[in-house]
Amino acid sequence: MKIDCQIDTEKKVKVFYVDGELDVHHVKSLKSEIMDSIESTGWTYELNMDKVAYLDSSGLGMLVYLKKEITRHNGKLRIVKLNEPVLNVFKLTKLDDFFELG
Amino acid sequence: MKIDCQIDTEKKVKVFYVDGELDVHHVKSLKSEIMDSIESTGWTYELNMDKVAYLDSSGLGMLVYLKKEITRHNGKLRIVKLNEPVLNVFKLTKLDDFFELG
Amino acid sequence: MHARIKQLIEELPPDATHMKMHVQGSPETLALIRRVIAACVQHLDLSAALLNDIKLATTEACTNVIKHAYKFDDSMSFDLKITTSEEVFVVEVFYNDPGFIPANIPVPNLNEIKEGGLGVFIIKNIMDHVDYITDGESGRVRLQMVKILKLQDNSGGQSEDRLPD
Amino acid sequence: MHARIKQLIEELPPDATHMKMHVQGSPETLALIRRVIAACVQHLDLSAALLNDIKLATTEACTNVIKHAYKFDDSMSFDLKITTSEEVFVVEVFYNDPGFIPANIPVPNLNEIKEGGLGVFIIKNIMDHVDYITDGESGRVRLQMVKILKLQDNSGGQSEDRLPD
Ligand SMILES: Nc1ncnc2c1ncn2[C@@H]1O[C@H](COP(=O)(O)OP(=O)(O)O)[C@@H](O)[C@H]1O
Ligand SMILES: Nc1ncnc2c1ncn2[C@@H]1O[C@H](COP(=O)(O)OP(=O)(O)O)[C@@H](O)[C@H]1O
Repeated sequence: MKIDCQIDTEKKVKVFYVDGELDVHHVKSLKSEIMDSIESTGWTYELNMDKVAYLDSSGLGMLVYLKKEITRHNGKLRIVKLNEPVLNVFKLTKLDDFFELG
Repeated sequence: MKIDCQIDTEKKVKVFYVDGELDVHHVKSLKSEIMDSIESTGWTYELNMDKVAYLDSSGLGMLVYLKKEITRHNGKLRIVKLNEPVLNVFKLTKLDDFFELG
Repeated sequence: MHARIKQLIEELPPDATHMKMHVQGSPETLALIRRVIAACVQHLDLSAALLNDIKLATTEACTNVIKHAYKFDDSMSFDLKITTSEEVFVVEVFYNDPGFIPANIPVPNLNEIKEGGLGVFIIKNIMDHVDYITDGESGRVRLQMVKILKLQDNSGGQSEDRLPD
Repeated sequence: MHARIKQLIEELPPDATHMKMHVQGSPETLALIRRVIAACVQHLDLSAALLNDIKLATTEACTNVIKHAYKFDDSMSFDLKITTSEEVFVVEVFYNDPGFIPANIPVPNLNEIKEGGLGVFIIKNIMDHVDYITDGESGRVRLQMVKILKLQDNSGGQSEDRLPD
């Protein structure tokens, strides 16, 4: 799991470039990385999933948790560049509507 | 195992493009393909190994057999475009001198 | 079990691939298991979607063993048996879980967004047959999952059709 | 066994990969075994040469089981156990061969070009430790092969050094 972060303080956007397979083994590092960077209010958190070839229910559970936490801090979570197989897991579980996917 | 053959009747050269892994399972098809095409005399048989990523003692044994048969028919066997790991097997068994490698 | 699936499993062709794995019950093992699955089916040239589906269902099943049955105690281990032909992919997970009652696995309500409870739902959606066989005495569980790779009647091409229920 | 190798095997780190395979004794299985080996060591980022070496030695060993011990009877099966850490790759082949006497395996004369007889020579040249353990009573054979992947003392980089004899 490799996570790079780009911060735009003017626009209040943090972009996380995630590289790895999001199973139960790897969700923890992504979760804590983002949790540690949540600002008090009004930021947008973008997860770039271009390099994520695998995601399962452990990954989805972590994303649901993050979205709730971010919303609690008046922030927004955006998930972009989903690969086909990863997008399919969102669709299968009907979570494609819950998340803002791009 | 995929084998394509190009024949140059003027120069009396047959080039075999081998694609696959040369273990005991696959040597038979290559062996019979070449044996079936051996001409009575004076031809050169070139094995292009560019697409062979794996070769072991079963492959070497088959090549030794072919070289002996071809020589018996006054022909020549040339083995070209060997990949590093495949070339290493020839070196390890000191067969790099026995064969004409290119 | 659907009669067609039963037949596919019982009449495996002689060139079917059989393999058993004995692995440590630790989350690190999951990526290894996915790579081994890919190794087992590589020669079948499955579509990326189908390959991902069988990796996904198998990972969900093994995650549950590690998480629920073994509570992340990685001194525990479990077995995986993979059997595959061009027509069918069968994966079985063998593990210990004395108290486990498969009928008690809750069915998620997808309108209620929660952080968990989707693993078994995903497995059942992907696989054509899912069966937990428990042995009360030994506490041994055998989870059998079957995915049809290609319906034999379909002439050419990779089929991802589902069996009619 | 070299003391260093013994130590590496006995003191495997907790994140070592353990897996057992049960496969059919047929030539088709060999490519599968190579892919599974690659799957087991992928996270170690071995050099192409080193990866090929362990595939090669393992294939030679399994070819001998299929060819000599089982005489191409693919109703027979054998077991493979792969254990690997960053430092060491251990592969063991378990099979039946009641009459087998390891000491009788001939050493090839490389100056005399023949069509066979190089398999065990290749195995012994590649692996850092090779041992056939036979059980006369059951006819069970265990072939243990060990390859050092990285000498712990070497600081950076992938080492392909051989142990001093
Ligand atoms: N192998 C198992 N052993 C014991 N309990 C299990 C097992 N698999 C599933 N369960 C039970 O079923 C529930 C639902 O499992 P699942 O759908 O995978 O979601 P989650 O793991 O996120 O809870 C689990 O919370 C657990 O109580
Ligand atoms: N697993 C085995 N069981 C029985 N005999 C074996 C086994 N491995 C090797 N041998 C014997 O050792 C000889 C040399 O084996 P090897 O070096 O692999 O060359 P080849 O298989 O080409 O003969 C074989 O011919 C066979 O007699």
